[in-house]
Amino acid sequence: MIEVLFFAQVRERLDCASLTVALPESGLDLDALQAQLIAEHGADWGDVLGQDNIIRAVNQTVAQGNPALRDGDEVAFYPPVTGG
Amino acid sequence: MIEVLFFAQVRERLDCASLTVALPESGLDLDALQAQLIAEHGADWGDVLGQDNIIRAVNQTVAQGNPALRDGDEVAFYPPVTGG
Amino acid sequence: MSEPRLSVRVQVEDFDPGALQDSLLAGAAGEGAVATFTGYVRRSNEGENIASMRLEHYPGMTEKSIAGIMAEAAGRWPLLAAAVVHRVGLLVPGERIVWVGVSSAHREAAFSACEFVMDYLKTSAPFWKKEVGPGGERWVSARASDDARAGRW
Amino acid sequence: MSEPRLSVRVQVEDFDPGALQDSLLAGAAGEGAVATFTGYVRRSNEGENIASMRLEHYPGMTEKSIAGIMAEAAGRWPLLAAAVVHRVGLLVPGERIVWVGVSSAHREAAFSACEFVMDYLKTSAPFWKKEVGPGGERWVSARASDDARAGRW
Repeated sequence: MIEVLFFAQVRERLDCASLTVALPESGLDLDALQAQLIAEHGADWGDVLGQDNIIRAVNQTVAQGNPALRDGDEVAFYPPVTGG
Repeated sequence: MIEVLFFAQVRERLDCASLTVALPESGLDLDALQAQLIAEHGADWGDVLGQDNIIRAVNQTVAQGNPALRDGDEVAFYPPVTGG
Repeated sequence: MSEPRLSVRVQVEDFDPGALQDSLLAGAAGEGAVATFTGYVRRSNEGENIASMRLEHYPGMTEKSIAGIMAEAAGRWPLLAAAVVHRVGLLVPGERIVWVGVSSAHREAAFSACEFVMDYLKTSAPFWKKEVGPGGERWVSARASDDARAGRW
Repeated sequence: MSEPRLSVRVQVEDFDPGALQDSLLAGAAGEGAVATFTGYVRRSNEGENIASMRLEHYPGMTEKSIAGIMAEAAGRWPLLAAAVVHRVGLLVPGERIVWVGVSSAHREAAFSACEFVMDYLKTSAPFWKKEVGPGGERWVSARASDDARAGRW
């Protein structure tokens, strides 16, 4: 299983804080996971997850490129940060 | 009268913290005051007050160039500062 | 030189900058320089009054990413200790929100590392601010100028 | 914007950084950012242990020149308040010697002004340190690197 988390505007617009995705036998990379979430949930999810400035983290580190995912990975989608 | 102050190494090497100098009718500028102090006190004072890095202040502001002095002025000679 | 002592705390509670500075020095009393930064909730933003603010974060990643930022700072500058405290939850204008303290034998290192950590807290640590004002709630927009500042390091 | 509140104190007594930060904000509670710097007496200098240190200054000019430095900072950056406390007299290693605090709505301004004031305290304010160590007393030499830092502003 892969744990998927959403934060801030992304969480609010999707009305979802977290969900789990089964890892298929054929494997899954980050782009494929994102496409699968949009395919399953529709155009609204496409609008939110498809934004240019969305940030993707795998195992609490910002993802570079399109890494392959492994069982037990934690993936997060969130908007630009505004702390400090 | 002009009040002349010495600080830190300058004060220790001259063994003098302050003295007063009468302002002559003909006037006095900062270079002339410095030359007069050396002339009156000898070569030791020349060694100390003649150092390249000595700082001269008039009325508690670092002097630029060779200002004319006025009655009641406060003049100070001191080494490079080391606070903070 | 021994490893610098690094600490990260994310908490709902307020904090005391003076006590934090004392803790920063604990065990290795003052040596040279301490630079600190304290951030406060603004009273207005883009002309609109702020009634309160809610801070959300990504538990786990927050602490991990800040620890990473501090370790990077410790690799760039000779630090003795560094600490970050960042609040989350509901905050009202004027309240303290973040504290960064850095101790070093050299003041340039203390200043630079403190500013470096703050720049990255603004641009990389997973915190999000939502302002609650007379006109309703709105998420604070990321400032391009913050990214530009972080990019200069 | 109203004039920033500026304050200078030269004193023999120790000071409390937390209380000073509170005073800096008094009357205009937290808004944006506070950057502070605290300097401590070093435990060694150029390899020699320091038993204690005596700080001399030029009463009157000290306060005047620091006030001038702060006014210059307030002209360069949008400050809400700034304060300097500098100790004189006999100090032992690890003791606090100087504190600079700057409050601004903008963190860049707070950091820059705080560092600017510290650089000028090191290079222009009439203080002199005399170290008292096992090998006797010696005046601390001015560091060329401090002048170079002050010159960059």
